[in-house]
Amino acid sequence: MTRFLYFNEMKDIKQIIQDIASDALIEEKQKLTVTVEPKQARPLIEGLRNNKELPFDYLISLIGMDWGEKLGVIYQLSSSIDLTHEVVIITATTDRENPLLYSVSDLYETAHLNEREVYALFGIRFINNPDMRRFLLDDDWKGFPFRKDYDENPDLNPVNVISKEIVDIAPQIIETADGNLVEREVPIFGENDYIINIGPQHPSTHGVMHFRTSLDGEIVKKIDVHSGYIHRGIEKLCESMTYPQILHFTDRLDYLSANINRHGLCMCIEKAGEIEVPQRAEYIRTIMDELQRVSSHLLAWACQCNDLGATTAFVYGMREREHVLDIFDKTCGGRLIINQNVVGGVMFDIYKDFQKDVKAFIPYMRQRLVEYDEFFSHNAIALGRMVNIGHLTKEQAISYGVTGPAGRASGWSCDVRKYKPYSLYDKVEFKEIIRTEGDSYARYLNRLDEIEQSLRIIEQLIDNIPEGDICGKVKAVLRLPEGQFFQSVETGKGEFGVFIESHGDKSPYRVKLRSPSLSAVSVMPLTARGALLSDLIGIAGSLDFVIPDIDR
Amino acid sequence: MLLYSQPLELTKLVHSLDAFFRSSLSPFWATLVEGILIGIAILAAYALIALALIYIERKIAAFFQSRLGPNRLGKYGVIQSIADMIKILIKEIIHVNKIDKLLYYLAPFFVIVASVLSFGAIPFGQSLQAVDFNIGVFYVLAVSSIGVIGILLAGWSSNNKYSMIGAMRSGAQFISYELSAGFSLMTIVVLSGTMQFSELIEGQRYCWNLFNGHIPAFIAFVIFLISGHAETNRGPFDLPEAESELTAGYHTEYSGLRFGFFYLAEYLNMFIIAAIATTVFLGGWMPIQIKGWDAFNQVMWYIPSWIWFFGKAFVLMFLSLWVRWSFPRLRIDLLLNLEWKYLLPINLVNILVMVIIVLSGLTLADIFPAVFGK
Amino acid sequence: MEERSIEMDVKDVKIKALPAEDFKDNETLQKYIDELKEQGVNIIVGKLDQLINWGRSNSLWPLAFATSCCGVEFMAAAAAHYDLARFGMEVTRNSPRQADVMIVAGTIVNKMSPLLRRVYDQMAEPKYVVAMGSCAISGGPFVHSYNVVKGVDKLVPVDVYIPGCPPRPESLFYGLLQLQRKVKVERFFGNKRIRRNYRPETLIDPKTGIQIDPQIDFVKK
Amino acid sequence: MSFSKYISGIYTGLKSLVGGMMVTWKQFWSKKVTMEYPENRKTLVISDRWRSELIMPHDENNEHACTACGICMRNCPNGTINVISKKVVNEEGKSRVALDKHLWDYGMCTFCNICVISCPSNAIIFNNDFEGAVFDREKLHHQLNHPGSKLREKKKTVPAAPKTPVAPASEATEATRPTPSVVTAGTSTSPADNKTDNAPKTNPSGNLSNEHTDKENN
Repeated sequence: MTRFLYFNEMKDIKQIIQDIASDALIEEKQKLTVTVEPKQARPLIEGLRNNKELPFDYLISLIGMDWGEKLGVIYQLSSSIDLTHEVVIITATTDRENPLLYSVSDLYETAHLNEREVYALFGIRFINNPDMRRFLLDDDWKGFPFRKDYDENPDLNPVNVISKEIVDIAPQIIETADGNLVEREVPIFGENDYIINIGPQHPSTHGVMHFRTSLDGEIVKKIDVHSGYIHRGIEKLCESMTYPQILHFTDRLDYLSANINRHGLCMCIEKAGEIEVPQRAEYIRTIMDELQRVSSHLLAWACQCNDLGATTAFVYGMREREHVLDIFDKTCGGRLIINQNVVGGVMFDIYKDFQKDVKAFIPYMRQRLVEYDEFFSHNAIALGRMVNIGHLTKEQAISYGVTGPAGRASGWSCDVRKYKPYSLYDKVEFKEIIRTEGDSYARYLNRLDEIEQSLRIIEQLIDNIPEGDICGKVKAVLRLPEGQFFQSVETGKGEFGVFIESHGDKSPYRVKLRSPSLSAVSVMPLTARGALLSDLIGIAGSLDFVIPDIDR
Repeated sequence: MLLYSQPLELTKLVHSLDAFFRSSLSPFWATLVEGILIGIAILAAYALIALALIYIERKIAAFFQSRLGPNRLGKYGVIQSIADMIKILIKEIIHVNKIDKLLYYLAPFFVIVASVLSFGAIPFGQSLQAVDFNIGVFYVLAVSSIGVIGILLAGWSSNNKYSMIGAMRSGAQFISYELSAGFSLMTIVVLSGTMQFSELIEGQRYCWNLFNGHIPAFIAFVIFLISGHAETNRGPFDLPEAESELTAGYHTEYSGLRFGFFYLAEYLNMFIIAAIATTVFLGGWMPIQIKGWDAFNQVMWYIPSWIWFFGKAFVLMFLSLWVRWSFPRLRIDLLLNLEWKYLLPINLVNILVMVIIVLSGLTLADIFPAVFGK
Repeated sequence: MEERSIEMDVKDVKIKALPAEDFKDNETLQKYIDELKEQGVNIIVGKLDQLINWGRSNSLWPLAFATSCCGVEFMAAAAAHYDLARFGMEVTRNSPRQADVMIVAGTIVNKMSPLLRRVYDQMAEPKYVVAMGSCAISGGPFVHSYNVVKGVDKLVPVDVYIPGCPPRPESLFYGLLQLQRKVKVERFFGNKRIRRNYRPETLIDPKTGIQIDPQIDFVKK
Repeated sequence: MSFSKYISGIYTGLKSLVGGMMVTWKQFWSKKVTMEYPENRKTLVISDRWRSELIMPHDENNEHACTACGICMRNCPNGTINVISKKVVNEEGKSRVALDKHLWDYGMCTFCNICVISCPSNAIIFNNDFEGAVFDREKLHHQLNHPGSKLREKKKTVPAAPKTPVAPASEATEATRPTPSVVTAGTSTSPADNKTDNAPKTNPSGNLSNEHTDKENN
């Protein structure tokens, strides 16, 4: 396995970091953490990015921070070759009036939208980012809500029913060759572009995405992604709640992988608080996660077919999904949002016939997968709509941070369950499905194959659930020690990351949730360029993003 | 009033009505009154068939999707579409600003008039045909193509980008497939040597055109079904109103009754295509007849001709629904590929083959005149 | 006895397979009936009204304004196990012009609120709004957020509230049956509609500071 | 494009399409999976654990188990629960805190179950009555304690599990098995600390199984 080849790599990385930024503060925390001055941050990241032996070319997340007197950014970097290696780079500026940092959007494409998001929420602008509009909020939003001194008075930003004109002008701050900063504005679309708004209220954007699309006939020339139509400020809300209370938010991010998200957050808290989880709970969690993955992939399959116009396939997918939901319903009293994981274990024990129901579901689902193949996977029209459409290369997938079935369809081995196994994933056998075509069809097939792998995992676990408690001992008032904690899980859409910064209180100081869907949306302009309008919808379906996960 | 050999046939009734009017009124008034009566009858049949079709489609779609479909209004939900009709009749008709008013209001009428015109020429049964043109096939093809003008106008005048794209797609699609539909019908015209519906049906008494022309006729039949399906803008060819792409396509901005017109016309066009296919390929309202088996033939005639007609048309419509609810939507380039690279060349070769077959006397009726001859 | 109401009581508002007594919130419905009864109506018009209401209530074509989790439950309700089609409601219209009932399923945030209102304005009368799930009713889990509208009834009038987070498809059906009952007590002639829940305190024009009349059609203006 | 490729393209395409049509054909004749609500209302089985409406079970004497400690209120993530307590004077002349109103907003609840598992006296529980739609927003504000109800005295034998109209007792206990992560918020402001003699001590470990509660009460 490649991951063992880089065993001694970490030492070299420290050397590299010291070579570039000599006065950087390097700490061995949960991750290798480097604190640098803003000026050195970008050269350092560039150095790590271009490191030959182990390039840190995958930006897991870009986290805006407000430490009171300082505003800053945390970069969580990893290597696409081996996801187990991570470096966390922290940088901050004291200028609260006009905070400026250097953009890394030319190194990592995924940074583009993330930096815009940081600007909207923290007011930090990034030099050399080609498009410094606010991402999640309107441009006339007063204040920066994630700052600790934000004024939440609703009169400042009132609810409003008058539609606003969309301004297609992107401000930029560019550093000229002689080191001066120049602010300028560039139009996003040409003057005579035929622009249609796909979304926010559109049947096929899987929620409330808004693609401003300029068309040439039916050919997509350019897509401008607008988001934030369901930005609820979950991360901000978390900061005023206790740890058990924030759990229920994760269910409502990517509601199709609700349980897996929640598992990630619980694990992050458990690792930080050194809370032991009983084996029985781990088994229930893993089985539930895999069932959730099956249901998520089924819905993705159903919706992708529906986007291509096959309503019947949609109904079939939903029909099979209903069997999973039934099991959830009986176990946890919820269908979509099941509130199963809690800190220290799970909330509900399995019911009497749980094993029986799950075992009945597995062969049923296998049978259906064969039927799906017959019905849709080989259909001549469907092939015409998917093969060689929406091409995404491996390099692009890494740069945009597209993980999950979509990333693996581009040949990038990025399954968190394999690289950073959690729960019982190191004990079960399953195959990481990798395809190299990188088109819609590869993504489509990957999902169906992953359903099969999930069934395999469930089969291995279902008969071996040990007896015992379902929840470990947790203190009455849960306080996490000071520090920064990271945890990643593999949801149906890709790598979902949780970051918690704790200052030792009952509530977190900052929570950041890395959304796999955000990356999937950010490749839309790339993959759909030059495609037809119908393909735009089909590609969106194949990338399978969930908007509330993006907007948070 | 009733014909004993064909108790449920409406021929006698129609003839006696005609005789009654002609005897009691002057020729001018008789024609006028009859015209009005036929008009009413056609419109009523139009509405009834459309309502029935809407219900049938919803039910069949549900069954293909392992659902039940409407089942709460009446037994098995049969009066569901009546509720829908009442609703649509009283729904507000929104007047949209910044539209091309005249064209916007005209567009639904184009669509509905086109479908009523072709509907009127269809022979539903023995003596149940309003006008029997000697160029019936040609007439139906001609008037049904007016519909696309309505769709184009609707898309253009709505001042909505989605509508516009839908209308343009529709134009490209309709004009392409009109060719195939026309050519495949011409194949049969070559075979039967007439364009008049009544003669076409009479010619198929002992052998349907589908069998009479064997291979080329069968190919023409399949092509006609595909292109007819495409002309009606129904899945997998529903690009002009592709729900997942264009919200509602060319009729996005229409509400209430005006939308109802589009909705009705869509279903009726499906029926019209099935009806033409029935008449041209499957012997129309003619019951199954076997040469020499007089008793059997007599029994077949007990089933009224209009039931034969609707029965055959229903089978074709079921086929169309089956296709619709099985396949994903085509993309515009795939759609045009299918037409221009596959259907049209095949069609051209096919028509040539048919000419050769007819000229060299290789039709079934020519080969086995004892069984299939006229 | 010419001037009397046809529907004298909640019990006369019939829904197939679910007796009126088993419905919740009969009191509010009775209140609506009483309100309309005061206005009186001719018996023939009343009969015609009943027919029209029968048609309207059984042909509620939904527009799914689905923003998040509840939207998925709406999809589940339309799929095979629950089948919205049984109520004649599977004809989901994506164009607001053709829809009868807007099902607001999910959180509505500040950025979305003008669009929600716009879609509502684009719908043709008679139109109804169903608030599905906690978020649409009150802001739900995100009620303390800086960006969340605390209930869609601040933006558009709401006819039926379906609680749940998200409500299961049966709950949705129950809510739609409630809506059918509401439609059935209305009168088409004379446009005697039920006064609807509406909390307009947030409807303030940001430019002028004047409260906006919810009846104003923004499109026409 | 070679001619043979052209023909084989047509053939494989048609074959795949027919294959797809056969799948729908099979479905057309197979049994439908639709459950017919509301026709099946009498036979409809909703999972016992389904969380729909928060209720406070009352016994035949119109007594409940809520001590108005307010833990549910503080644990609720979005302020759905509002516990209003009042001071009452018992026959011995001691004043103590009792429940006045337990208000819960059906239209705001996230059904995260934290209130139920954190309740030290098992006073509230979710039932599975999913039919909740109403016309009036006000109707979703529920008061959980019945009018005139009072706290169940500790001398009485407490039923092993709160009886709910829908869930059998054994199921209900199973559904609320140990779930410790929820904070029982033992801050001094808690009314539960006011030495009320029959309020069970808040259990820091959160082990709220019923045997445990009974033992403490006795």
